[in-house]
Amino acid sequence: MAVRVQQHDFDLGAELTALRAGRTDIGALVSFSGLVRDDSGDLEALELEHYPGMTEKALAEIEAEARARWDLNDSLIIHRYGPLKPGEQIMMVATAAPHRKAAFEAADFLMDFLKSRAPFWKKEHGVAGAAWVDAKEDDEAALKRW
Amino acid sequence: MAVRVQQHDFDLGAELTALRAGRTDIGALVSFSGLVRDDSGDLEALELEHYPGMTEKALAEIEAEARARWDLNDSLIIHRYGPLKPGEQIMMVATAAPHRKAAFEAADFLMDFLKSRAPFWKKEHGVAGAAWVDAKEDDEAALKRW
Amino acid sequence: MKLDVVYFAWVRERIGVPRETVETEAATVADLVKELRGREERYDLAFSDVSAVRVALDQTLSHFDAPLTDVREVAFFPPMTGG
Amino acid sequence: MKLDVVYFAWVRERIGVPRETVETEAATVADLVKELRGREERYDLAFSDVSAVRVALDQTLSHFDAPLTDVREVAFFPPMTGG
Repeated sequence: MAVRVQQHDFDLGAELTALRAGRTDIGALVSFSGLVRDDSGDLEALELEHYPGMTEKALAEIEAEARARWDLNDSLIIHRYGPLKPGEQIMMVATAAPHRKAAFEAADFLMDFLKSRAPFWKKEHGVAGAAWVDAKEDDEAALKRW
Repeated sequence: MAVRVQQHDFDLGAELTALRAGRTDIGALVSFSGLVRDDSGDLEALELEHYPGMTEKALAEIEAEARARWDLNDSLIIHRYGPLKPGEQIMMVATAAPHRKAAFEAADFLMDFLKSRAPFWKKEHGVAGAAWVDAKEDDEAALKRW
Repeated sequence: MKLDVVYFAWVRERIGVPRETVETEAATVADLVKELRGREERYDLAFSDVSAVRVALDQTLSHFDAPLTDVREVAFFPPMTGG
Repeated sequence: MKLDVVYFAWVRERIGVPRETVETEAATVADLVKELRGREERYDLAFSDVSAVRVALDQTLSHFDAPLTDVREVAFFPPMTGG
């Protein structure tokens, strides 16, 4: 169970290997990673601003809630901030559980709450200027699933 | 889009890195990996038998179905056979999509169908003898979700 | 006609071979199963509860009522437990 | 009382500073917002549509009716867009 907020990149494979290292009680390991997407080719950078202090607190609360709701062996949330290039990793969550359903649901839950409850804001810097990314109504609605 | 059926282990991190390498059109990357679980400490090996020929065909069909249903950038299924030790990786699926929901749902779908439609059978070899793993009724019921 | 018949998991173990060629005039999978059960006790045992056995024809999942016309390979196995 | 007030994303850009100390007797968040809007146009602009602004009190999400009793840090920002 860990939360990391950092500017530098992370090694998804190494993190997933570390989660299961030396254990035989995990049956299912799910990971989600979010990447900087640029369909149009117009994006120069995605800037991530966050609220130091509250970010770590909010992520730890979301993770604790997932751990309370599902039978998990372990979990991990890493979220980056600062300017990111197209194709770069923005964040990851991973959930390890004895059973598949718990691992999938908990990862999905972490993502839903992280999107709308962790204090990050994205700004797109493109060839035509910069603009803050709007929150999606869907994202807020998604919380009602849980 | 690829399916691999193999006896040797795979490098989850390297596979996930390869899926997104050089691309900027992926927003979400989901992976599931199944591990040999041994809570009791009684398991010596999990033996996976499969139906060569039909396995590859069934997995390719399941993957094609996922690609038809969701907007995916790419996907990958790797499933091992042969004797595996507790803690070892049994299989993985990965889905890359522009959006989170598609990546999550497609990975969940792949797992549901793979469990009940890909010709693999598990036999547990323990200190007290060997036994074939029974299919779960839940697994068959899970297909009705889709 | 000549059919390749293959068995997996405990079906294979009960029958004792992974694969054999069967000379049969069975019209359907069910007919073939009936014919095999009449041959030897090991087949009778393996197919004693067909609700626990699945069948594939030429590597595609099928069912016991399916005709064997033009089929080359029949596979019998328990419900799958991959993943 | 003295409050640390912090701003993020476009709220920060409109107000022009990331953080400031505010001397106020406001009882609630809404009172504080009203007071700030009366001070200068940049605040009035930033808070012109409060439905687009979220508030956290001492790093916990809150709401505009919440009292400021014992609060040390108030944060204003748009809906979050992490992940």
